[in-house]
Amino acid sequence: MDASNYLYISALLFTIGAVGVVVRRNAIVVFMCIELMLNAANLSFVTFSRINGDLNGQIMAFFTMVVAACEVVVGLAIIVTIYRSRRSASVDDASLLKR
Amino acid sequence: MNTSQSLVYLIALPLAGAALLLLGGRRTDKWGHLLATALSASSFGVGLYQLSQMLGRSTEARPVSQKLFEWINVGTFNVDAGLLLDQLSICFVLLITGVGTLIHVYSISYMSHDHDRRRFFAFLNLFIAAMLLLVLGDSYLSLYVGWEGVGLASYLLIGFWNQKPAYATASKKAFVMNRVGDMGLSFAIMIAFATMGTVSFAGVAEQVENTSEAALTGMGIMLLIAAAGKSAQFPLQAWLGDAMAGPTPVSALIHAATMVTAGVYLITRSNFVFDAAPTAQLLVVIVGAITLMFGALIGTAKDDIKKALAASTMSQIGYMILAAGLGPVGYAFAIMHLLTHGFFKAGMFLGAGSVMHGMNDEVNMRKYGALRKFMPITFATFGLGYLAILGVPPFAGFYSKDMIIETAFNAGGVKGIILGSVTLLGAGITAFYMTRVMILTFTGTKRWDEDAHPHESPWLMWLPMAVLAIGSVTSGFLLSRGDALVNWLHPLFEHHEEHEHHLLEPIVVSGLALTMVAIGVAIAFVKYSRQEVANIAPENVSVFTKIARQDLMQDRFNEAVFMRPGQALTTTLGATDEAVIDGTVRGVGQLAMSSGSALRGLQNGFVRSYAALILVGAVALIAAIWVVVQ
Amino acid sequence: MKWLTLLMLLPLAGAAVIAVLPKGNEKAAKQSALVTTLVVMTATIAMAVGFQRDNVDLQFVEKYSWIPSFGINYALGVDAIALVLILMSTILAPVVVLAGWNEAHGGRWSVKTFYILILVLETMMIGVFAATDVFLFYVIFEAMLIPVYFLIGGYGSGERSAAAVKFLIYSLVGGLLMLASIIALYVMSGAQGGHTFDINKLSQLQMSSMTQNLLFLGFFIAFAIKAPVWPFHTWLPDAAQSATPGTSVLLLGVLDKVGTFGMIRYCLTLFPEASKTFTPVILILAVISIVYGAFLAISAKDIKRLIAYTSISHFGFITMGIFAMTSQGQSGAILYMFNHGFSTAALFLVAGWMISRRGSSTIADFGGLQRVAPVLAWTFFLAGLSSLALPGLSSFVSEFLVLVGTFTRYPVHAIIATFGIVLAALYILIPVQKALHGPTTPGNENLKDLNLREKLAIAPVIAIIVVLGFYPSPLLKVINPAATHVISQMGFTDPAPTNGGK
Amino acid sequence: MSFTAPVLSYSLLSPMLILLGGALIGVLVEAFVSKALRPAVQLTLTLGTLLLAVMQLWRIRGQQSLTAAVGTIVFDGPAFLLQASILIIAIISVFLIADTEHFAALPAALPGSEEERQAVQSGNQITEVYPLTLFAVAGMVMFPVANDLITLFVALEMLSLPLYLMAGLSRRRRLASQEAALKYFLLGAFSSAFFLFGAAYLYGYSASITFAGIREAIVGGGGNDVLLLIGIAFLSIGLLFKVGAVPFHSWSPDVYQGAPTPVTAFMAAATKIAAFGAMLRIYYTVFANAQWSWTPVLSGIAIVTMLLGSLVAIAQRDVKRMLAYSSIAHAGFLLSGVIALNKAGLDATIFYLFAYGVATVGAFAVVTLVRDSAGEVTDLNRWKGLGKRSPFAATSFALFLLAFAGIPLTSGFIGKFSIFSAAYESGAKGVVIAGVLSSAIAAFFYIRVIVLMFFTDATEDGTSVEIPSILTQASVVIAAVVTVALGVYPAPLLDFITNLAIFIR
Repeated sequence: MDASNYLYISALLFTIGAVGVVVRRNAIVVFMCIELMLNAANLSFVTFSRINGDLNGQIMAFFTMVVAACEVVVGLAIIVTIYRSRRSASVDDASLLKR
Repeated sequence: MNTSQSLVYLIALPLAGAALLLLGGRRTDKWGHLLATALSASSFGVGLYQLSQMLGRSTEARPVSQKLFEWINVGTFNVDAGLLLDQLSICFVLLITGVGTLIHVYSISYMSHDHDRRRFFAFLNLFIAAMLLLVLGDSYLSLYVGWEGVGLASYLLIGFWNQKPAYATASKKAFVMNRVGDMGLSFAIMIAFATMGTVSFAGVAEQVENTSEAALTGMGIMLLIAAAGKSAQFPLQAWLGDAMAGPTPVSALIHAATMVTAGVYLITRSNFVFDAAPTAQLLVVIVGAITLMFGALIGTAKDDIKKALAASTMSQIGYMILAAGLGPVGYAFAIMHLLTHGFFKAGMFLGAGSVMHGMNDEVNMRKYGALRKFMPITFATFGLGYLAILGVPPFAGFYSKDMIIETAFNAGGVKGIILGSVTLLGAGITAFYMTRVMILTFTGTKRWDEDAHPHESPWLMWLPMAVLAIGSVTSGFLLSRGDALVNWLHPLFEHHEEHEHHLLEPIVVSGLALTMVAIGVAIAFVKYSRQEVANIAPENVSVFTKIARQDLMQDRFNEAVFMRPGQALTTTLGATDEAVIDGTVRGVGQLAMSSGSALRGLQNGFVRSYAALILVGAVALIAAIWVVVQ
Repeated sequence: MKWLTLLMLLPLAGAAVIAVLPKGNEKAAKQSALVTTLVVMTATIAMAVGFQRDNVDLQFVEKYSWIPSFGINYALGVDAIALVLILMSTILAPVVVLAGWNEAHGGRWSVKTFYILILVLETMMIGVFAATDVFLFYVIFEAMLIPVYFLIGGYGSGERSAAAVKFLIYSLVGGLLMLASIIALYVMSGAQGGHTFDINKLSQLQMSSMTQNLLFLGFFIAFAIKAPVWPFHTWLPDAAQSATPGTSVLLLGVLDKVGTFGMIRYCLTLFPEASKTFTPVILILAVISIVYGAFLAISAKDIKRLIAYTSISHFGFITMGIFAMTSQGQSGAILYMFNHGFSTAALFLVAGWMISRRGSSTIADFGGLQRVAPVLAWTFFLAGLSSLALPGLSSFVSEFLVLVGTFTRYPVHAIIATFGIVLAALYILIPVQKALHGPTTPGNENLKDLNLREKLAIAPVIAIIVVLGFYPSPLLKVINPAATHVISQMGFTDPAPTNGGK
Repeated sequence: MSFTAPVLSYSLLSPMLILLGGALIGVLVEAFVSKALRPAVQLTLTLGTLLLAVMQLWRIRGQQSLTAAVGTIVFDGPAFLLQASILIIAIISVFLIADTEHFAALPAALPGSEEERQAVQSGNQITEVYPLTLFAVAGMVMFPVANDLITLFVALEMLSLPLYLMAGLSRRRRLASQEAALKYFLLGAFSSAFFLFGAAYLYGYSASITFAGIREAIVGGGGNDVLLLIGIAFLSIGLLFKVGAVPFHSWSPDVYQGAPTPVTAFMAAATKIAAFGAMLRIYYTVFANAQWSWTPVLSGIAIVTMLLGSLVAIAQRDVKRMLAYSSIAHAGFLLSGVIALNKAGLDATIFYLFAYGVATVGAFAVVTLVRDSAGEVTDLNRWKGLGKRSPFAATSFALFLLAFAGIPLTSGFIGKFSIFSAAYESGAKGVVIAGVLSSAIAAFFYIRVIVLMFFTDATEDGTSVEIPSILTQASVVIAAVVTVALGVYPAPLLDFITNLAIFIR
């Protein structure tokens, strides 16, 4: 089957993720959407590596996973701290800084 | 042309006096007035010396010049500070320094009680210097310096008692209206330079024939405006009446004898221009004629003795201007009347001053009366001046004025008849108002205020009056004996042999003139000697009198046409500057400010909206690239 | 001998000395400032003596590489125009210091700071006229705003900070427009044989008339704001009203000249064609400035504003003279710059003394001053006369030259401008009457007259005004060659007498 | 099959290795050294590491290599200049960070909780900020030298993640600080997703993850341009986000305000250099031949960024936000250097980055000085009359503002001039005009602050200026000196840059 379909899927996932970031309130969910976008990127990497017959894309995917993992660590740390001090994980509550 | 190194002293002496007294300050109070008088006298001496020299030389060798230094020298615009003394300017030099000195003497006593007397004398000297520069300058530009110099001196002297707001205003008015005239002079100079490439009298004189009449006419008109400004001619006459605010000696020297005649000098000096520009010349005549009547009419209604005299000055200068406008034939007579007028009018002003001196500075003639017995000398000298101005033979005015009337008639055609009759009529009216002055002041019954105890003035004051009186008796006869003055000035004005079509014989003219004078005197007698004079001006008078009292509405006119609109313009401009121009600038600032605060709203603090913005940005970016690529 | 650098270093040295003076020793600060400025003045005169007046090239040239990668040099040199202006600036400096002996008190900061600022400013005043490298010129042109800004905002009166900001913003905007033009020139020079800021090389550049016009505007607007020419003038009255008299003298007397100087040195030299294209517009602006400034001066209630407005009128004359493109107009304009420096100085200093005595700058608050403080009053009157260009005083010569020069080519403009002299009579005599004449206003009975220091300060200014009025030719002899050079560079010659078309 | 060990030229990688090493040691120190000693030890360690890195870098200046680490790292003139700038900025910033007063004693503790109070009282200061800084610096110096997409992405995250955390470490106003961290993190991650997606498409287009490969593909053409364009666009988003260009700027004001001021100073200056460094390399070498597609768009972004940054800055009441917006405006100016796409542009941008970075650190350093009992005072209204109370602080701050405004005789002017002339040379006249215009607007608010400090009388309150540590003072002085020196006599640095700044491919 045509590999480009995977590209469409990844594009779709990316869009879903992006929209999710904008529409969801819960910090965790927002973060998950971002992860979704990253993985969409990964999918396209892998697809392209398949299309181009080149392995680097897949290597890239692995790196991305590692980095994503780091991101999770940092991100959760931040979200948890703020949750503890605010008793809420809604990103809309965190709007002290504006104008 | 021969040169003389001593010309500069004419100016330098009084100028030094002015500088010394002004910088010296109170230290010089003791002797300041004496020094000033001495310097002015010595300047007169130099003048006499120059005259004797001049008489010693042959006609064409008479003019002398002196180059002082290179003044303004840019490209083709080269003006040296140079002096020129010829038959014309010598007349003025002697008049200025002579009468000037007399008035210095008079002022010593007249101003003796004023604690600023020194400054007064400093200004007098300054005036003498400036006036001499005016008549000695060898180019229009150096004349200009003197021209504004006398304006300044006149401003300072009119406003000498400027603690009185009215006086301060009068001086300002004089200066500003003079500046309008000066503007004309500068235009004339610009035209001269642009068209003939020179601004010296000699240069212009020889360029005249290569220059189009249009240009010359323009220049002539501008010169006329200048003359009108200085000599209080129509339409720039309004300042002279108010100028009487100055101390009386000032009125005598500046606003009767010398400065106000500068216009006549300018026109005669520029004879070559006017002779080549008939239109301009005609305008000169017209201005002269109008002013002649204008002044005379105002004179009939004035109760303030000085203002009456001022009006008469205006009208007499009208005569001179008119004469000067009649071309070569007229110049000499204009000058002659100028000289005689210098004597009798100055004399009468000093007389008026002496009267005021005796009457606690009262100027309203309705509060005089019967002063003949109390100040006989003043009466005598004033009387002689009176006869002179009337033109009663053999007094000075008779010769000078009749000449003008006669020339006016001989101007030819309708022009001649009109001008002749105007001058005649003027003579009649002059007779009327001068007689009025005489009667109101010296005859009739006392109408004084209680505290007035008139007395004759000290000799320092009456001596100059006497001298001037002698002048007003003899000068006319002397100047016209064997056409002395005419021949003296003759070489300056080129005469295309004038076609002597005598419209009227001289004798007839004299007859007519005397008749007019007689009528004028008679009316005056009937009006003021037969019946009692109210010591406050009656209100139930003819419209005409009312108008005449208000100087024929001249101030109303200026106010309505220039002052009010000017003030309106000024205020509006001020407002516009604040609102529109500066407003625009501030507006731009405001715009930036407000748009800044508006955009600030985007930063609403919600991370999701930021993300949305990024998302939108991403889409926009793609779109933009898409557009670019297509 | 590196004259110009020396001249620029001397004030800085003085500033350094003042900086290390012990705190609070104000007298010492003032004295060292006075000494420094006097030294600079003497040095300038010494330099001026060595100036060859018939040589139209730049003289006392210095050139060191500054930022080679941009082809920027520290290049100095003066022609007659620059020389005259530098002379004016350095003569005015000590006068200002002496006249404003107590100006620095009541400022936000110490007296020391005041004089340091003044001296730094003097360095820049010299540099801005001496710079022959466009970049260097721009740097000083902009940098000199800062000391003035602090002088106005820190030592002025009334709405001083607002005025200072207005002044700075106006100038910066103008400066940035000029910067854009300069960048364009720089880039073009790079395309045409090597990056450079050398004014002579830049004037050789080939560019389309469109570009030239745009770049010209960039420069001209900057200078028109500085000068100021209508309608870019509204900063001046505020600044002048708020600044101390001394600062105002430097502001109107010297800094604003940078505008008119720039028009000659940069607009005409770099963009001859564009200058010709815009001349009609500029002449109209100039004439408007003349009349407009005069009218606003007549209506002014505040004496400092009044002087500022008169200056707008005077700068109109200068601009008109520059663009009339006749030797009379050009020489007149240059001489006018010099004379205006001194007549404005006289007006501002005397006005300053009046204000400091009365504690108010509203004209109506004075009255009868002539009786109370005669010397003060008469000095003010004399200054006024020079401002209304009375013949026999210096400004007359320059003003008349400008008028005559303009008349030969643009009669109409000249005629309208000449009406300015009547207005001048009004805007001087009205305040003279209000302030000096009439009965003494209650409260003014015992205002002090000028003291010796003040007399000493004003005397040289008056002397220059009078002497140059009667004997301007020494100065004219220096100016004329330069002026004629400018005209011929622009490809103009004086119009010949027309004989009125006969 | 045989395995060939990769050849690494350690000398060229040494700066990065040193930094990472230092960072790791820092972690250990955090774990094992006694609380009392920690601050001192960490400070010396960090400064030592940085200095060592600088010296090492200096030794290898002028060298060039594409194969420093089997083609993933490139080292050349620009690399040296950018890394050097980053390290110098980092050192000055560490001077500020050294003032522990700014940092939460125990970030894990709840704001206002008992344990936090104890931590503060007992003076037990968690000093994790130092290793974080070193990690970030390592990422930053790697960012501009990355030579393939993997390295680029890793470097990006390596510099970002520590910064996310550091933003949350403020001792005062902790809620705001944590919020800043959250925003920065979420948006950062969001943008890096775009970045990565773009990378994927570039890979798809060129079948290569090395810059060289991508460039050849572009030069050769024939690929699917849609992939290329999407790739360029999304990659650019990631980079533009980091430099804070409109419309990807909205994080910076909030984060700048919320983060501890020393951290703000560090990221404002250093991140810009790193991100622009990477941008320069990518746009000048990789995308150069696709110029037709991106220059117009980037010009548009540059113009909007300058104008919006300057305009909004006018309306700011908080000094840190004001500086944030001014940094946005400067991002616009810097972009015009990227657009120029010529040697002059490269030199100018590098010079500008350094000059601007130093001035920025200086400015924020002054901000840390202005305090009252409750810590820093960033409300502009309370800066009134600062000139009276502390001429030192006020004057130096004024100097930095003038530099931002681009007034002659400050480094800012030289920077503006060079960068605009480069842009003009490349024909981007519109950008130059907009730049000049926004400089005028910008001048407006810089001057407003100067007026506040010098021409307005102090209101009331105990806003005092204290010099907490000699180091902070030093950083201000150094920044001031550099700013003036580069304004008066920039020739040496300019020449140095001109000679070195040549990309190798």
